[in-house]
Parts: sequence; structure tokens; C-alpha cells
Amino acid sequence: MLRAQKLTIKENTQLNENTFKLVLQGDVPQDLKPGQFAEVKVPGFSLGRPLSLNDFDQESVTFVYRIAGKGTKELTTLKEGELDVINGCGNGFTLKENEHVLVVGGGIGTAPLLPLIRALKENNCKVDVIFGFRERKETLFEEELKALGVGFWITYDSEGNNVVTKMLELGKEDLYFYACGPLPMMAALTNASKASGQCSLETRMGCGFGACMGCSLQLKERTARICKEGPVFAKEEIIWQNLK
Amino acid sequence: MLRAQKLTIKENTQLNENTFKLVLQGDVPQDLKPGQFAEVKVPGFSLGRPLSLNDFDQESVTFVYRIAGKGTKELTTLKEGELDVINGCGNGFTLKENEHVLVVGGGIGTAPLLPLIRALKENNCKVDVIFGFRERKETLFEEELKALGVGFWITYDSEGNNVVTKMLELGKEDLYFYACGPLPMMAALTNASKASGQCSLETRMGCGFGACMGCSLQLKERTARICKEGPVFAKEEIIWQNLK
Amino acid sequence: MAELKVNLSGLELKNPLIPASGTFGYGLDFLDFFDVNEVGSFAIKGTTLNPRYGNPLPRIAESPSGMLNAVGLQNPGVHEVVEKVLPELRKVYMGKVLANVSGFSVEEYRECARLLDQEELTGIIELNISCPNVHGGGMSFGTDPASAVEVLKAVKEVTTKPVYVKCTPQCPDLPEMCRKLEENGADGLVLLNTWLGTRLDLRTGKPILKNITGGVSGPGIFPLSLYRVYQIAPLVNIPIIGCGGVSSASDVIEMMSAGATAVELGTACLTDPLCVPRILEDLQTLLKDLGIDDINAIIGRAHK
Amino acid sequence: MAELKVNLSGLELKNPLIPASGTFGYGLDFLDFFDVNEVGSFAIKGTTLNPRYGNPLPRIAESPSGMLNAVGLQNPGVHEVVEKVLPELRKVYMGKVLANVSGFSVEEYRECARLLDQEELTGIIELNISCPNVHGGGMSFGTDPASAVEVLKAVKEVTTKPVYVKCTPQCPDLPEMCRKLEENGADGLVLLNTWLGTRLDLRTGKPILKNITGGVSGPGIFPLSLYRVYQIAPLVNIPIIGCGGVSSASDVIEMMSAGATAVELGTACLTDPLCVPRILEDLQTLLKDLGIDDINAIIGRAHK
Repeated sequence: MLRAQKLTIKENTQLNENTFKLVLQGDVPQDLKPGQFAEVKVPGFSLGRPLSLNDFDQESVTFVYRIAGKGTKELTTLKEGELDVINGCGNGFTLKENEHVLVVGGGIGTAPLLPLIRALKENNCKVDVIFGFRERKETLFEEELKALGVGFWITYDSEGNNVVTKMLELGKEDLYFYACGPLPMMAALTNASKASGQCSLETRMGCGFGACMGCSLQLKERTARICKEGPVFAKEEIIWQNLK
Repeated sequence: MLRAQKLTIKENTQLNENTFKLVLQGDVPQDLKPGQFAEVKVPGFSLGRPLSLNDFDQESVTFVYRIAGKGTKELTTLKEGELDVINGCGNGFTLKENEHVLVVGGGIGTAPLLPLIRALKENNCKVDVIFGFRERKETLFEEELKALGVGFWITYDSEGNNVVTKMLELGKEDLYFYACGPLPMMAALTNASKASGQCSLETRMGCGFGACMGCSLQLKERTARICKEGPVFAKEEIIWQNLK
Repeated sequence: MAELKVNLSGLELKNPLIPASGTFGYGLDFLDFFDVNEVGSFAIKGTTLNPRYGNPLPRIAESPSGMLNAVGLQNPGVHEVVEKVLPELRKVYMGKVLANVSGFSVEEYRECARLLDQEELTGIIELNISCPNVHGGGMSFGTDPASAVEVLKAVKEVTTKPVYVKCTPQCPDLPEMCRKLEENGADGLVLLNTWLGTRLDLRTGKPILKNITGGVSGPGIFPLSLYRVYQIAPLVNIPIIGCGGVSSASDVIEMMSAGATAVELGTACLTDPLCVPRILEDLQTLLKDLGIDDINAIIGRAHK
Repeated sequence: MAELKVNLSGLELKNPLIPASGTFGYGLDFLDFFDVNEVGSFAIKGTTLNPRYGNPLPRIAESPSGMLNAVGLQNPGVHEVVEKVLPELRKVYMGKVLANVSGFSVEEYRECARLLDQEELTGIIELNISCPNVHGGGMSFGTDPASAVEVLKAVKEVTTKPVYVKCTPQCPDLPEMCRKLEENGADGLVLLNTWLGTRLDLRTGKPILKNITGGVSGPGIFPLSLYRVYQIAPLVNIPIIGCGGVSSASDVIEMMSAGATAVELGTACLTDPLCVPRILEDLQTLLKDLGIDDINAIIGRAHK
């Protein structure tokens, strides 16, 4: 459930040049799901920063975030104390059971896919993973993927490769997919895949809990708030043009 | 000299209900004088808080401040880290030598008088002190005065007494005086004293270093910026009406 | 505990805090956070005759102590509001709402207001002639007194409840506008809707908002809206709801001292969904500290 | 290092950062903090024909991400400025200044401008028809295009240097004002002076400022002034100096992308006396990151 709460910074460490890992501790909601996010308030900034859950347990939530502007840059400097958080935002992924699925992530969009992969494995799915980054030094979660024992491939733009070409090369375009990453990547993936799938979307948000309609998106047959009914939508619903 | 600098919070402790002691450490100016102040920036607030020097040495400055609003209230919560400070603001007191003088303070206005008393004693002055507070629990610096070995009297509004009546009762109205406290107190003191003296004034300030003219005061024969040519002025110059 | 009840044209509010239109949806999105019955009242999302999607994304940008929105009156249309949304709200909310009515023609305003006036939940009709994010409607009625009066008169003809007009700071002559609205039957004023602004993307140099401009709100513009309430209050004899950057108990005191009978909370509801209970608690502390037993005593203090 | 030189009507500035009038005195108060020769230029304190004390205290209030001032054009008068202040400045400052000229009559503006135009230090005459804190002068010329044009023409008759007009956001029709100013010989525009606002004392409920109202400045109103630069830039062919809440290198980029050739820094100079060297450093980093070699490339990007 949604909760406006104060959480204590337990860890806020650098993973690579622009990417940090933030662990917040406290009385977190007990029903969190992969694909949900939190609005993390950075002191001095009006709006919360929507950060997707990279991990969670009964007493903490973990985010892996990228410096995207002044707010997230400031966030990297906060090493202790409390943060105001709106926790449990959004719907999360709908989980398949006993299926062979493909999980595709790009850049910082790989962060919410880690708990998804774990949950899919718990649901007895066979999970193949393709992650793409701009270059090798931006690689995230390689160790975690190894530890999870899933089949995975990592592509690098700088090496003339990307997640879509890799999917086609591997012949995995018939697998049901889960995707999170840059919009052009997800649009291209949606086009290239012959199967159905779910994409986690993003846009500039106001409140993060559905009140301001700032992130309301026209889908093919309905409008939906990315922060509330989303951020995860079925690929068939999405009109990519409306996100540009 | 004026310096815009970052200083490290060494101490920020509560002295009584509304009063705190803040010690900042760093490369402070070496020519600070009693009566000068610093503009202390509180994160999240636009303007600095002008806090008068309660003590200073080669590597630190000490302020004793009162919660006057949201900014100073927020300041009380900061227990470590760095603060942006404009240090060495204002002119400070002009020190007498080898004289018998009276130092009169009211409320938080007593804070800048401690280093003054020390400096006057170093100048071989005989110093009598009258401090006034609203009630006993607001008393400040009683131990310091004892340690300084000066003659001192403390009055309390709640007990129907004040610094002006005490001065007259003690027959000290002929002594050259130094005053800092609420404007009505200083105006009454100026009136009641038969001697000359110096008053440390205050008003809402913009920059604290003379640029904005936000605190420019019409004196009898000139205008002067309280933050730059002041905050200390000779009693003869001051038109109290202009401060209301 | 200080008395917080205030009265808007006969409608008694248990306190002066009113979440502003567009920042509280239809009330239902705050149920996870607190009992929405704690609010004095709230203004529903700006409602038009027909459903509207509003503006393309992005609709939101940030600014120091504020934000910009260019939602553009997204709403399901008055028929769905009356038939589906308000019945849901009535299950959980015992108070009355300010029914915020928007439109693109006098006729649309009239019909939308007529339908909402009949709802038991409606305490006040809030006539929104001040939305800066739509073209050919909204704010264009709010910058010209003659157009504003035309809408107001049309709405007054078909409604029985008090009609409050939400004005725009983009109005070139706000005192004249407010006087004209009072003369022509406005029961109250809401001062003010958002201030026109923009932000540009650093990389492209183009506006962040697809709509190019948006309405600026939040604490950064509080002294501007406060001044307008201070300026207008002595000129009119109808109640004013102060709106624009109110985010703390002390802001409430300032707005009411300037002449407002109640305040709307906009950005504060979005950045702190618990702002209503927080401000109510702080307000009691602050009023006690100020020695004020009844908040009505501070209304218009600045002018006394 | 990216090229930061910009050109204002023939006056070359080594960078686009101009401390705004009233926030930099006559330059001398910043000597303790940094070498004032680092600025692109700066605008001197608003100067009138006769000495003025200005408004009674208090003159300053604070707001979230901003401040209010009601100084009211305190200055020693143009004769003392010319005879005493500028000679002092010439000892330490090698650049040119924007000579900010204020007045209460057309004749006063003319005479004051005539005297300042003769000073070698004067690079540009900045015609201040936008001070919100004086009565019967200042802003009253800036809200009515006919009055503004009258002042402008009178000043142009007696000056040889470029005349830039500093406009007020309180002008009811700013596009019309700016067009009229250009048509009548303005060499450039400064957009904008401060926004009218107030703050009230919590205890008394009365205005904090003795002048009742003050000019609001600072980052909180940045999106409002940015929008005005964005709005006006395509309408005129004369340079614009953007002003209003600029306090960081990214703000400079936004203002210039919106169409400004240079920016004035106001509140930033007061809250951070080292803002010019800080922003210059950040600007180099940011331009490098954006892949921009010459800052002139970003001027008006938003409209291309």
C-alpha cells in the first residue's frame, strides 16, 4: 500500500561514474512488488524523485539510481539521516508462472528488473535476460545475474550492439517479454518482438500517487496515470508517440 | 576582514528554552572584533541569519542565538557539517581605555557583550555590567560574568525590574556605556543616561555586507548601513524613531 | 484548542484548509494517506462538460520552491463525475466540496455548473476562469472583465449555491476584475490560480513542457499571491479564499491576516500528501503561541 | 574553455554575467570577496538626479527561494556618483558599467542620463522604469507604454551610448510595451525588474516592510521571468538581458536559450557574494558537458 513515511539512510554508495545505490530503512509497506517505485524527496527540491525498487525486504528498500540532474546529484551527497518518501507507488509487473520469458533492460532501466527476475524464478519461470549499456564501464548487475543462475547477455552501444539486435540474433523474439529502459529502446523492442510483453514507462511526474494527473498517458483504449495505473503497461496498449 | 567562507559546525547546543550556542571552526578572519557579526546561511533559507560574535579565537567563532523564526529554528537542528558564512561583518565596538564604563545588555543582546567586556578589561577599564532578562530561566552568562571578575547586576522583567531602573538605582547614569538589547531598552537607556555611549542596533538585513542598502539607517547627520558602518553607533547619532 | 471553524457564504467549514482543484483529484487518491474528512473542504478537479484528456506529456516541471504544470484540465466530463465519481466520494467523505467548473464557452460553463449545482456534495461552485494551460477557454475568460462577467451571470442564472470565481494573476487589472465580479453577483473570490512560466531543457534548449508554458505554483510565489489578497481584500465585501504557495501554518496565518477567510493548498498537497493534518496540528500550536482562541479573529488583521 | 564573450550593442563583455542594479552597490562592496573585474559588466545602483534616502526600515523580508526589498532607490545623487563614486571605482575596475538611471519626471531621467552618458565608465545606459518601491516615479513609467516612450525619447536625445530599458513584470501588456520601446529607439531590453509582493508579520498580522509591498526576487520567480524572456525574444530584434532569479550556470543557459544575450544576477549577489566566480566556473563545466564551444550558440536556441 501507498505510504508517506520517513525512512533512514542506511547506505548511499557509488556503483559507477553516475550510478548510486541507496538503501533506506524503516517501517516499509509489506506488500511491495517488483516494478513499483518510491517518490524520494531530496531536501531543497520541490518534487520527489521517482526511483524504482531495486530490492526490498521487510524493513528496507533499495534503489539504484543515476544522476539525472541537480536533484539526484544532491541525493548522492546524503549519507545519513532521514528522507521523506512516498513508498509503494505504482502497480508493478504482472508475473507469469511456469513460462519461458525474456527480461530486457537498458541502462538504469535495469534496476527494477532484478527483483522481477527473482520473482519470476520463484514463479517457476525460465528467465532469459538481455541488458544493454552504453559502454562497459556502465555495466550494472552482472554479478547479481550470475548469482541468480539465469541465462543472460549484455550488449554495449559502444561496441555496435544493442538489446534488440541481440534478441533477434538469439532468436528470442517469440518469448513473452518484460522491458525497462530508454523509451526508444522499448519502442524498438516492442516492434521487433513477435510476442506480447510489459514495459515499464517513465515521464516527468508531479505527485507520484495519482493526484495531479501530471503523468497521465493516452493509451490505445484508455488514459492511465503512469504513476498509479502504471508504470507498467502491456505493450499492446502503448502509443509510443504519446511519450515523446 | 570580510570573508565568505565555509565553516564546520563544532558545537550547536541548547543553553535554555530558546537559546543555543553555535561554535564554527575553520579559517576565520584573524582581525575579528567585539560587536562584529556573521551572516550564517541556514540551508533552505534565502538570506543569512546575522548572528553576533559571542566569542572568537584564531580558529573558531562562537554565537549565542535565540530562536526568532523558522530559520533559526532550523539552525538548531544542524549538529554537524559545514555552513556558508559571511564572516567579519560590521564595525564592532570602539574600545575605551583606562576608564570606568557600564555595559548594559538585554536578552539575547547580551551575547556580543561578553567579548566586549573581555576586551575592555584588557584595555584596563573598570567594567560594571547590568544584564536584563524577561525571567530567571532566560538568564545567560552569569557564570561567565563571575569568572570575569566584573561587578554585575541582573534584572528580570517578571520581577518588576529592568536595566534602566537598575542603572538609576545604582547611580551609574554618569558612566560611559555600551548597550545591546531590544530597541525600546536601548532607547530608554540612552534617554536615562547622562553620559555618552555606544549602542549595537539591529534590523532586517539583506546581504550583511553593504551591497543591498536594505538596512540603511538615517542617523542625525548621515545615513549608514547597519551591517557595514554599524551595527554599533554612538548614542548621539541615533534617531530611535527611524528604527521602529 | 483554538476554534478553526470558518464560514464561506453560509457554508461552515470545520477549518480553513481547502485542497485546491487539480491537486486533490476527486479526493479518492488521498484515502491511503489520511482521513480526507479532516479537510475544511476541497475543490474537485476542474470539470468540463465533455471528457478531456488535456495536454500531451511532459506536463510537469520543477522550479526552486515550486513546480510547473500544464495538465490542461484533464477530467472525465461532468456526466461521469456526477454519475460515477461523486457517488464514490459520498461513500467516504461527509463534507461538501467546491465544484470547480471549467469551460470553453459560456454555454459550457452554464451547463456544467447547472449539473454540479444539483449535487448534494456541492457546497460552492468554483468558477475556474483562470486555467493557464488551455487555449481558447480557461484563462481567456479571466483576463477580460466583460467576458468574466458574462460567464458569471450565465452560471448564476442556473445555480442556487454560492458561486466563487477563481481568478488568474495574468489578469492585467485584477482590482477592476474583482470589483466587477462582486458587482455582478460573485459570492466570493479565489485568489489566485497559477502564474504563467516556463522551464527549458538544458541539452536541447527547448521548453520542457510540451505545452511550452505551464502554471507556476508553490512557496516561491507565495509573496506574490499574498500581496494580491492583501490588495483586493479592502476593495470587496465578499469572502476571499487565498491560494498560491500556502504550505505551512504560518502561511495560513499570513493569508488570513491579509484578508482571506480560508486558504487553498495546491502544490503542498502534491509534495506532502499529509500536509492537511500536518498544518492543522501546527496551526493549533501557532495560534496558541500567538494567543488566538478563534482563527476568525485574524481574518483581515492587516487592514485593521 | 568555451568562449564566453557576448556583445551588447557593440559593447563586448568578457562573459554574460552582469550583477544587477541594487545588488552590487557601485561595485566597491565586493572587493573583499573577489576581483570585480571578473564580471562581464555590472549595473550600478539606481541613480537619481538628487540624493535619496529611500524608504524607512524595515526594507527587507525573506521568502522561500527568494527575498523582498523595498529600498526605494537610495543613492547619493548623480552629482556625487559622477564626482566621487565613479572615480573610486575607476581605480579598481577596468570594465564598463550599465549606468542605471531612475527618476520621478521625464526631465530628471533626461538630466541624470545626460550626466552619466558622459562618463567613460558608462558602457550602457540602463533606464530603470520599473522600480516597484517608489511612488509617483519608477514603475509608473514602466506600466504605460506612452509614458515609457516619452522617457526613452527624452533620454535618447541627450545620450550617445546604447540605452537599455529595464522593464517591470507589473506592466499589463509587456509585449506591447517592448514593441513600442524598440520602435522608439531602445537599443536593448532588460527583462525584468522585481515582482510586487508582500509578507506579513505573524504576531501583528501587519506587513513586515514599512513600505507595505516590496519587490520579490530570487530563484522562486525564475520560471516567471524566464517565460517573459521566452515570450518577448521573438517579438523584438534588439538584445535582451535576462533578469529574475538567475542563480546558477544552468539558469544562465536557460535564460540565454530563451533569447537573452546576457543575464543579470540580483539576489544571487546578495546571498552568495562569490556567485560570479562560482557561476563562471560551473558554466565552463556545463558547456563542456553540453558540447558547446561558444556560448553565443545557445542564444535563442529555444526558438530555432
